[in-house]
Amino acid sequence: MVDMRVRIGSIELKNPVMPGSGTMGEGLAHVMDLNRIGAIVTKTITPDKREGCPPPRMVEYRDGSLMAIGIPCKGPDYYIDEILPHYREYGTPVVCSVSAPSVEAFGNLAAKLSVPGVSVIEANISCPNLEEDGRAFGMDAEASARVIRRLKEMTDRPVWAKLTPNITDIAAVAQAVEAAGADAITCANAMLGMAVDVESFQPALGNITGGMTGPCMRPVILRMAWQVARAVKIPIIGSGGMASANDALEYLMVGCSAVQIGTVNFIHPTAMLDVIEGIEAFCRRKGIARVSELTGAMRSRKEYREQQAA
Amino acid sequence: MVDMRVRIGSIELKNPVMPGSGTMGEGLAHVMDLNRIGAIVTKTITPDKREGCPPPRMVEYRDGSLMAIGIPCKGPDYYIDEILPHYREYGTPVVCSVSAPSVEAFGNLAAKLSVPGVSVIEANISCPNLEEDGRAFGMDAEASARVIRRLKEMTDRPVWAKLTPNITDIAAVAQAVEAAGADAITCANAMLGMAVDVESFQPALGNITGGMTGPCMRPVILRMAWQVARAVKIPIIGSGGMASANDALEYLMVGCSAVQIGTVNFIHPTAMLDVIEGIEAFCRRKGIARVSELTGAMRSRKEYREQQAA
Amino acid sequence: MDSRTQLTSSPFPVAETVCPVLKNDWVNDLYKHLIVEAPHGAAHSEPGQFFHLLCPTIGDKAPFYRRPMSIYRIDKAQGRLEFLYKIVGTGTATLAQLEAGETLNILGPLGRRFDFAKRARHIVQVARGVGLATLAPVAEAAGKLGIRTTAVLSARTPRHLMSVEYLRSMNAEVITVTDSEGTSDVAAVERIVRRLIEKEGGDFLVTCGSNRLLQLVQRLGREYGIAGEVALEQHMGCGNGMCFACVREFHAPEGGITYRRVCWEGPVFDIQEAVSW
Amino acid sequence: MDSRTQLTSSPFPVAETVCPVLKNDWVNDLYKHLIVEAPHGAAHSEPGQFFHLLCPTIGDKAPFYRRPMSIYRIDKAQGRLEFLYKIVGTGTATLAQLEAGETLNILGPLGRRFDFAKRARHIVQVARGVGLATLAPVAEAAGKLGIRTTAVLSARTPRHLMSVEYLRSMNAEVITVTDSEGTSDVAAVERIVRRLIEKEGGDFLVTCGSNRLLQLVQRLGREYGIAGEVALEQHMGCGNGMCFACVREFHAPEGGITYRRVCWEGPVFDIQEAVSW
Ligand SMILES: Cc1cc2nc3c(=O)[nH]c(=O)nc-3n(C[C@H](O)[C@H](O)[C@H](O)COP(=O)(O)OP(=O)(O)OC[C@H]3O[C@@H](n4cnc5c(N)ncnc54)[C@H](O)[C@@H]3O)c2cc1C
Ligand SMILES: Cc1cc2nc3c(=O)[nH]c(=O)nc-3n(C[C@H](O)[C@H](O)[C@H](O)COP(=O)(O)OP(=O)(O)OC[C@H]3O[C@@H](n4cnc5c(N)ncnc54)[C@H](O)[C@@H]3O)c2cc1C
Ligand SMILES: Cc1cc2nc3c(=O)[nH]c(=O)nc-3n(C[C@H](O)[C@H](O)[C@H](O)COP(=O)(O)O)c2cc1C
Ligand SMILES: Cc1cc2nc3c(=O)[nH]c(=O)nc-3n(C[C@H](O)[C@H](O)[C@H](O)COP(=O)(O)O)c2cc1C
Ligand code: FES
Ligand code: FES
Repeated sequence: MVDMRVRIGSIELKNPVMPGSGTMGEGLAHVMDLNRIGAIVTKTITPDKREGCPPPRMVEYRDGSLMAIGIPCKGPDYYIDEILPHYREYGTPVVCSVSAPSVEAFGNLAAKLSVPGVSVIEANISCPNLEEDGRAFGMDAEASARVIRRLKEMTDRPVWAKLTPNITDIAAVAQAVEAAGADAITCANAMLGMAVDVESFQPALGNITGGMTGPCMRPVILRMAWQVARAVKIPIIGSGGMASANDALEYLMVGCSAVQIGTVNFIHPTAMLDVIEGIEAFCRRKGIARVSELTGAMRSRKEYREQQAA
Repeated sequence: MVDMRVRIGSIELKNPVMPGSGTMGEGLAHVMDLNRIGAIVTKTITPDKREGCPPPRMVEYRDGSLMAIGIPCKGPDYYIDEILPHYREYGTPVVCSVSAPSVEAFGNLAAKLSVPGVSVIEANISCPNLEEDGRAFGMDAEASARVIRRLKEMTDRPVWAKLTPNITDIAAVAQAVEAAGADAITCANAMLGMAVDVESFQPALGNITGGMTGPCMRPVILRMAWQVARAVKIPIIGSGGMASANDALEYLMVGCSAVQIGTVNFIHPTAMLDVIEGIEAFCRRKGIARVSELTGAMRSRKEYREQQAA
Repeated sequence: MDSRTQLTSSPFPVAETVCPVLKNDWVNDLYKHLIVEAPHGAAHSEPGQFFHLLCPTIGDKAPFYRRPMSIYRIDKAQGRLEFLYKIVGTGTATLAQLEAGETLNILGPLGRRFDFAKRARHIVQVARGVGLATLAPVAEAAGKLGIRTTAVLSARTPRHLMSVEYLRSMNAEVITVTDSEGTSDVAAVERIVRRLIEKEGGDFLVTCGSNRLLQLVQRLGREYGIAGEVALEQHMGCGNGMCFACVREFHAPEGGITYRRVCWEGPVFDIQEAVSW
Repeated sequence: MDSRTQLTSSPFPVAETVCPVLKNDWVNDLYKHLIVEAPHGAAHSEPGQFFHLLCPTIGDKAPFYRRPMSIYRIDKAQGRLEFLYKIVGTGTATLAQLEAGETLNILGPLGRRFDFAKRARHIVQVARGVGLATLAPVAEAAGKLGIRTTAVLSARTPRHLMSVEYLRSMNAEVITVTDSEGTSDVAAVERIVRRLIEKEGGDFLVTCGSNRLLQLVQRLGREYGIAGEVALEQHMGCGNGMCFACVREFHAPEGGITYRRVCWEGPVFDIQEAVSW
């Protein structure tokens, strides 16, 4: 038996696999048992009501997709009254993702959403569609830290900071949010991309730019997770391009304690279960007793050679 | 007849299609006629001799690859004596890519390489393998500008600044190099990524991190080209993930004057010819007389609708 | 993937199952008729719902997401599902290459069904193109509830009319109109639908597949005060309400325009709330 | 891609051509034998060179880059190329699915050929595994120059020995050793090669496919002062000298270690410069 539990600060998850915010919904409960995943992460909530981006909202590629959804949202009250009840019945912690246009509003929203049934607040400081050209809090270490500090003042729930990958030095932002009190870091949100419909000379997306996600982004986001892992001591939740257990193992080995599966849920809604089973099978095969031992288990090539020779 | 010529500052190219630095070599001349492409761009030259990164040097994905080559280089003399002669015989301008560890060395190298047969100096301020964690000049607008200013002092050749995409605000770097006198901007180099061989718990690349290139990166780099195009007035050469004429048209329409084809040359060495022919065919079909009219031809969706309705 | 290729059933209403292909033949120069063995799907499906099909990757043709297809026929007795699809692009092109004996990974049933059971005595269907597939199961289900169906089927040419025999075998009346015979213009269809409402007791309108016909049916619905539903299409990611890629504009009941997900709030919508395009 | 699928020839020595597959059959449980119609390739190829094959994408198996394969046989008369390949992963798995009548996109010929013409009177080949494919055309080419060839072929079992008949038909002498018969250990092969050098005038050593055999041949080459070549492998991007992905370590003539491209400076290298692994 492999011990699949992982600890993210003060909370314990039954296994390290959860969905990325905005990539699950009630529909998932029609396909699988939400008791089996490590956490339920809900779509980002904003203080105001929003319709989201104008269609077309997606472009498909060979190994990923560009989505410009925005954050359609019916506000925090609707979340508490209509969305949360769907998930409260499961024995799985709910991570509530929040986003707001100001530090103040971030804090108020988190306070409002710290209701029974919400175990963690994930701060989406990285959503690329909200600000002009995709600029967001997460693109500035100091602004990111301010959001996290405010959230820590306004809620007693653990706060996860979800970083943007559209940045030069992700390790610097990671250190800033760690210093501001973040309990964990989610690395990372979608990379900003765009597409042109050349036949019509128009942007292919209603919003012009969108978030590029899916397997093809894994190498880039994995590198960022590794950079973050070397820069901070708090737990890291990897998020980017995972489609299989192998992909998730890469994230764990570079230093993540848990992983979020996103785009692939859209294609194989039970993909998270395959990832959980695959990680467990890997541990069994390698004689690893606790999945948490995989965190940061990557060795340098040289070390490895020496060890093999020994 | 479509006029395929494009002007990049003071030089004119017979068509807008050229290889990315490091993605062509003498081998290409065994497969196709180098007179047919817009420019010959040679692999980055450094002042010193280098062997490059330890193998393994590549990981393959479904729609792109991660390469950690480094810059194997036999120095500028070898370039002038052994490499350049292969290309001088063609009626195609040679763009010589250079990189160096200091502003001073950048300038000296460019001066040394401003020999007959070299038409343009491309400053690779973006190569992700040279510095720790892939940090490079190109990650800092001021450092980038210093390199370009020095190059402009040291050579009378047009200077193209090849930017790194591993950055928060690529438009800011573009503006800095424009102000420093760059004649054009190449947007952009490879995104930094990594991979883990989970079976052996080792990094899959000898260098740990490498450059992610190929079709899957196109949406992200295209977005950057669009951001750069809105920020500067000098010509832009797009570089990232193009495999077909359609892909190149996307770059032209967001504001590029020319394009560089990279990774796909490795799979289809005559891909550039297909791209040239495809662009020409598109222009013919749309009744466009000069390929240069495509630069920045993207209209906003709204504009387009209004125009259709009219 | 290995575990996935063995999926055959699930305790959940919506399931990803790998189904043997029984038939995948041309019905005319544009459409193919696909039959898969899908006991789980057949047991749970209702008219108007759809499946999200994982079209295979072959060479350059690599459909990343699934492709939505209405259920053309639900054969609960034999545990089969049928689809009628037009080859238009990447995914349908690779779908068309599947041969009997191979398998197809399907996800469903998904979406909201047509809701006529308590509201209709005589359903008038107005369908064109792909709409012929989407509306077909309505007649069978209506028949079982003693609800009469008249289907007005529109197509380019008589050859492109589909499901006429099937609908008749379900005791639906079928009226066909085609462009090539000059019988399919909106005015002609309007005359037919008015007659069905005024003379034949038509009291519920369903439509799919044509914007012009949607506008017609909306207008007649308003004029006669008759309820109705329309099945709409939009490009989809998940097909399961999770990604919000598939939204379209709708008239909000409280006024103004709102976005709704075709896969989740639809694909069947109140006919007056739909915004024609 | 359309233009590409019509490629058949080129005025350039190296070309991307789309070739009809004539045969792609199993030779044992591990290897397949592929024959393609490739007049351009056959006309330009030399022993030791390789082609870079665009293995098809099928479902989850999507080889991004081409796969290098030595030319097993160059049939200039009929304009054909033959390959002998082991199924080991993604690309070779999809290659194995090709059927006669389908086409394969190949790029080549690439790389440096074996260089024995002016240096050898009796070539001693020592090959194992994939090396059997790589060394096979040496015998035919040597024969045409009146150079004698003896091939020492090593394999797991007699069933895994390949090209024995072909080599004999080219007048090469063939000595086979196998693990299952207990005849293939390094000491045994050493005795054979020493005898060929000492008694039969062996004066040029070529090897491919085994690190242990490379070390042996390097040692004997040094001891007897005999020249030789080895064909090496490395993962490749372009196969054409452009990407520098395929480097391996070599002893630089001026001392120390240097990287060289297997596709460009090789795949055939001086036996003493190769670094065994
Ligand atoms: C609920 C629903 C039911 C449908 N039922 C049927 C049916 O029974 N028979 C039938 O022939 N077609 C039906 N369609 C349309 C069918 O889904 C598209 O024809 C198909 O997705 C085209 O895929 P492609 O890869 O061949 O085309 P491409 O143009 O290559 O696809 C590119 C992208 O556009 C999307 N797309 C293109 N056209 C449509 C469309 N009309 N609707 C939605 N997405 C589209 C694709 O899914 C894909 O994401 C239905 C659509 C929906 C939404
Ligand atoms: C010059 C040359 C000639 C060769 N000739 C033959 C031959 O005649 N017959 C034969 O059976 N094999 C030969 N090989 C080996 C053959 O190229 C590999 O077996 C093949 O690339 C494996 O591809 P895959 O997708 O099936 O394996 P995977 O393991 O799925 O491939 C993953 C990656 O590793 C590379 N790779 C894996 N093994 C090798 C290898 N041994 N050499 C180079 N790259 C590898 C692949 O090309 C691909 O890039 C040759 C290799 C080289 C370099
Ligand atoms: C359609 C879609 C909607 C998303 N919505 C959100 C969101 O509301 N909040 C958020 O923090 N991340 C959002 N994301 C990002 C994902 O949670 C995840 O971080 C990202 O998709 C990378 O993982 P993947 O490659 O596995 O998809 C969204 C992603 C997609 C594809
Ligand atoms: C193997 C390899 C080597 C490269 N070497 C260089 C280099 O030496 N200098 C440079 O400026 N860019 C180099 N690049 C980047 C390419 O020129 C190009 O900008 C990048 O690959 C993006 O384009 P693509 O997606 O079409 O490959 C290299 C890329 C690859 C794949
Ligand atoms: S397709 Fe994902 S919400 Fe409708
Ligand atoms: S494979 Fe590209 S240089 Fe050898």
